[in-house]
Amino acid sequence: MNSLLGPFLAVLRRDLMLAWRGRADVLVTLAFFVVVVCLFPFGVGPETNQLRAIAPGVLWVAALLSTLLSLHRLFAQDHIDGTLEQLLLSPEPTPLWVTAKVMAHWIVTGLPLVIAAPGLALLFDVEQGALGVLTLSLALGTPILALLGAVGAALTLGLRGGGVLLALLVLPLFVPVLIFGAGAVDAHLGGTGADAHLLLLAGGLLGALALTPFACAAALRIAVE
Amino acid sequence: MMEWESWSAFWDMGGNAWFVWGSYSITAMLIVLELVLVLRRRKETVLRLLRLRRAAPYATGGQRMNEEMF
Amino acid sequence: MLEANDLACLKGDRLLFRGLSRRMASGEMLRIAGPNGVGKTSLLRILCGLAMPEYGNVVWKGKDTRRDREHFHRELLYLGHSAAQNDLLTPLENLRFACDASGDAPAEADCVAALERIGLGAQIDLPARVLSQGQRRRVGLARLFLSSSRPLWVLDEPFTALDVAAVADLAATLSRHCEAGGVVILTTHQDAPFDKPPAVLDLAEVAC
Amino acid sequence: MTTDTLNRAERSRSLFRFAAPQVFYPIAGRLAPWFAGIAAVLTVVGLYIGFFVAPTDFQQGEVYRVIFIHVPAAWMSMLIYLVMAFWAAVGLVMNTRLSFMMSQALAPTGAMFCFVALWTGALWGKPTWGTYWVWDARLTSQLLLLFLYLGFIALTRAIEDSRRADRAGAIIALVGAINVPIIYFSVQWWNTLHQGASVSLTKAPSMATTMLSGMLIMALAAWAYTFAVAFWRVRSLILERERHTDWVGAELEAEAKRQ
Repeated sequence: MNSLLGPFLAVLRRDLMLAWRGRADVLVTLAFFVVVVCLFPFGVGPETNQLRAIAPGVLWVAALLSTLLSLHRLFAQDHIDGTLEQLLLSPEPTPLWVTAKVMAHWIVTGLPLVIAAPGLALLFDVEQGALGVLTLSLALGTPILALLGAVGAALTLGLRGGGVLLALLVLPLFVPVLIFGAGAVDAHLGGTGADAHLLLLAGGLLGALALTPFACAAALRIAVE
Repeated sequence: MMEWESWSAFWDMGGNAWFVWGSYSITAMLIVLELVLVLRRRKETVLRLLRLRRAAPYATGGQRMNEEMF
Repeated sequence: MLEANDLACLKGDRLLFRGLSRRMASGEMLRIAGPNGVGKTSLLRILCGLAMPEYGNVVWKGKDTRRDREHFHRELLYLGHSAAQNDLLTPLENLRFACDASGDAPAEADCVAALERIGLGAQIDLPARVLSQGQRRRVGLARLFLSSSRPLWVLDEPFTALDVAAVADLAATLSRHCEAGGVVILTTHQDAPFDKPPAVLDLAEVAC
Repeated sequence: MTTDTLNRAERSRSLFRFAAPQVFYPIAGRLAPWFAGIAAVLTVVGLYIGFFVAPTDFQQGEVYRVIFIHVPAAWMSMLIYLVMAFWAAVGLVMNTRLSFMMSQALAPTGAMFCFVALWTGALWGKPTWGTYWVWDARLTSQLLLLFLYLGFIALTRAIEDSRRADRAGAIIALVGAINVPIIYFSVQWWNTLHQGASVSLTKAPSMATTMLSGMLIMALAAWAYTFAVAFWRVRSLILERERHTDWVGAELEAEAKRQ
């Protein structure tokens, strides 16, 4: 057990440390999220009821786009400097450290969004009771986005125009997460309760955790060949 | 002509000519386009590979192809 | 110990080599020679299992390496062209990570000792981005001192950007590894001062 | 298993890998025109039934006649994606290059049918529901399916190394295939919750048998067409991929003499 956990923790610790040393990159993702969210009122007008109605969707779409923005960084540096080759030669199972990398990536790019979301929701006059549901839906949903996106990032590793391609590949896959994530808040506000949505998101997260690291590992092996 | 009183009635499609013929014409155009592309691609592939081969004839059993040709 | 059976490698449009077979016994050192672009690095990557051969297979201790990947990679150390150093980390952090991720987990003191031995004692706490190319490569080579338990070493141009003393020291380390029963496969452009010159596989002769 | 038997197994598999495209190339060449002919005949018969035998629909009038291309195109677009994912999986498991080529040969046709289904659906929707587009579960999933097709095609074209392109494409095809039902289910859920679209598309109008037979014949025509086009396309792919082999050389010379 210890031997399995060792590489997992090594990758997790290293990636978090790297994120800490390159803080500026991380803050860009968060700033992008905040800016996108704040742009919407200028587009649709300052009418409070309307803003309240679109708030969950706006926050979710912005979170999705911010995730997309940071995805290409997931493996790029390791691919360039040869670390990826060394990791692939590790005797430990590849999906294991892939999960560690995605987890570190989410802690760095996803978690700040989750934390910032309730504050931004207040700008849209979202009812206080719905803030918890919104935060929870983001906390469950953004890791799924990171896991699915990691597969796309691995597939487009080192390609010219990889960023646009990555978006084309993963956006259709993101749609269900968006539906259940934004839907959770709507359901809560509509009175039907968000339990079903949140449970489906949790199920999706478990499914993604179980499947995507394998797809990602296969994609990485192909990419370095 | 069991269903239609006249050709003009046929082309009119009960006032829905744009919707019906719009669908059929785009479909036909796409199919023709795809066929043209597929057949042209084959011709191009054959010509291009022939040119490559003539530029650097292979010895029997030889499997080398140089990058400089591209 | 290591068998390459009838390997063929296709790179883009070019068949680099085919019908390449070679058996290596314990204690053997093999130098892959040949001009640039003949497929030296490709061959090393195939032997390591990073790339798939177009044809043929690699067998380690009687087992196909692709079927028994984990066992094979536990016994392999590959140092490639790129030094696998992250710019934001120090040599010590890079080295420790490389060892931890590959499941070696040496003690910190051993890592420090290895870095001092390769001549990086003074740079141990500097971020890798201020190091020279040679110094970066040496951080990678420090793993050799920590991986003597891995019998198979595959090294791509290990002598590049090293000074004379470091080259001699590295050559001695490689020879010792072979004497202890290990297997070393390497590519190099320069003549390294080995006591016993290694066997040579000239890829230009196998190339199509 | 001893090393020897392992090697032999490996070798026979590799030989198969080399031989398969060479065997399939002439077969595909011989079959494709037949399928094209069948497709043409079936289309003529299907359209004749569709336009001259099938009666006017008492609810929708003449506009329903779009069904004879709309439904077959929608069926084919979904079916082709599944077949594509199937070949991708076969390629990954068995390591057969022909499977990858087959999945890549199918993709553009699948995308074409997907677009046709969307286009005809929109044109059919306007007179029936009064709008070109509703965010209905079927339409929305069809749109996302088109994106999945485009992603697959873009990815396989963007990678220059054919082996990497094959495998990367296969992975995204499989990931997409797993996601298609999830997407459909989630979109349906979303749609029923929002109740925005007042039209229900789920009620299929009871169809006259002539309508049904016309539609089925058109579906068969679409099948035959897909076979023909995919075979023609895969032939080009095989030539391209196998250009360093001797048999392709002989084939090219023969082709040159014919022209």
